[in-house]
Amino acid sequence: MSGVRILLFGAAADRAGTRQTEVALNGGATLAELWPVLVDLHPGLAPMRDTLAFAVNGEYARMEDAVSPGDEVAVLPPVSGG
Amino acid sequence: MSGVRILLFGAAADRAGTRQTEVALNGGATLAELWPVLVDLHPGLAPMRDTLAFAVNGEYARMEDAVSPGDEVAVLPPVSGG
Amino acid sequence: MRLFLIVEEPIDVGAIVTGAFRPDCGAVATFIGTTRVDEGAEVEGAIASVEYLEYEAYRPMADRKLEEIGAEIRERWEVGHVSLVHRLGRVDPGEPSVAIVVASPRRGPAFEASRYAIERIKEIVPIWKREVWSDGYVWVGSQVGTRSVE
Amino acid sequence: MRLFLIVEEPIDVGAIVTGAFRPDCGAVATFIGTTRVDEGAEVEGAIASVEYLEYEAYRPMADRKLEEIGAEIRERWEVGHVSLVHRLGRVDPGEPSVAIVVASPRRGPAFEASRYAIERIKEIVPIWKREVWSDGYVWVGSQVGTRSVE
Repeated sequence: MSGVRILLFGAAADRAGTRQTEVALNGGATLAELWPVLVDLHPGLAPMRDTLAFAVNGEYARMEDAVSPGDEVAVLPPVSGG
Repeated sequence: MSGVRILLFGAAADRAGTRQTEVALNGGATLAELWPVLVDLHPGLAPMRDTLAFAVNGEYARMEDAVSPGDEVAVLPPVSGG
Repeated sequence: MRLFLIVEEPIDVGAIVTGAFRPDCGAVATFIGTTRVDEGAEVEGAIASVEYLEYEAYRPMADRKLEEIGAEIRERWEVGHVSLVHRLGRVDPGEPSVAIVVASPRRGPAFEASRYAIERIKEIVPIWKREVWSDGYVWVGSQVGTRSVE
Repeated sequence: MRLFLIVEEPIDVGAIVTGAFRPDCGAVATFIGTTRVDEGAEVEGAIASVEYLEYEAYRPMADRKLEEIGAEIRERWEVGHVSLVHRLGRVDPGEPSVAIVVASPRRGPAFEASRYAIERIKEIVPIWKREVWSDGYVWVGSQVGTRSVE
């Protein structure tokens, strides 16, 4: 399995037009490297960049953190629970 | 009716040995003037003086406030609701 | 449902809290005071501890003071609902003696008003509690009672 | 009863609050967030208003974050009980979307911890709400949606 599963929530799902997608990765990459690949697939996400947070395998991650094939990446707009 | 009805609560009722008593008044008096009359009747109250508050007819009153025959005076130890 | 209330029976906390929900308010803050029992201390070879609290009030002054606190809150904060309920008589460990519920459009005022309410109740409402121990009782705040060790 | 919980059905507020009563705690502070609907504004001759809120979550991360907040509270304050419950799906006006209940020996920590809990939930728990209006919806915090007037 060489893909990374991408989950999208809230406004990010709306902008992408999907709640789940997959990005192919050859070996490892950082979240920063993953982002342009994701935007190529779903250009509607581009303007949201500065507002988004990311999680890798269910925990908040920074842009320099590594993503490997088989990981689950979540695209998180500003949370608004409560 | 020339008496003032005195209600006692909490520790003050314990110290006085009663929850209700009556003090005779000839005309008006202040709470400050009423107090020694009450202590004569119920000497156990004397040591509580500095901790007590008073109400006349259901509202907090100061020692210089007037009490008239027919009034209801309440002797209130430090409140401890909640 | 009356909003400012002194009761002799157990407080129905669920009903008081859900009674505060309103479409024009987004925040409901509540405070509930319950009888707390600390671990007993050993005195002269025996463990003494509080068995329950017993409350009494000067009524109807106490009822009016609860209403006054409600009015003070409505003057100071934007609130849609305020309810203050105090129980009298015996209140066993873990049972509520007082319930405060405030609904406001926003959470800041709801928190502030509920805190204010309990401080004011402890300050101005003519209600007294005594701790009833296995060996006697003590009036809280007056340290007057029947326990020999006090 | 589980203490940190994400639910799809209405929150049983009474059960959550009374479930916090303990003989070693004298103070129970709660915060309940409910759907608030402001008066509709007139836009192009029609009155538009929020009809309900709709919540979604990234699970199980959201469940874990609720538990983390509970652990943070137990580190910072002396508490006997903490419960955090968040609802998902459609939440109508006046209905609770989140319930926070903290019991502590004393009231100061109970108030502080309940306030902390709602601020942290709004900060770190991956839950999102959209306002559903008569003419579309808007994601709160992202201002992205389907309403033509936004």
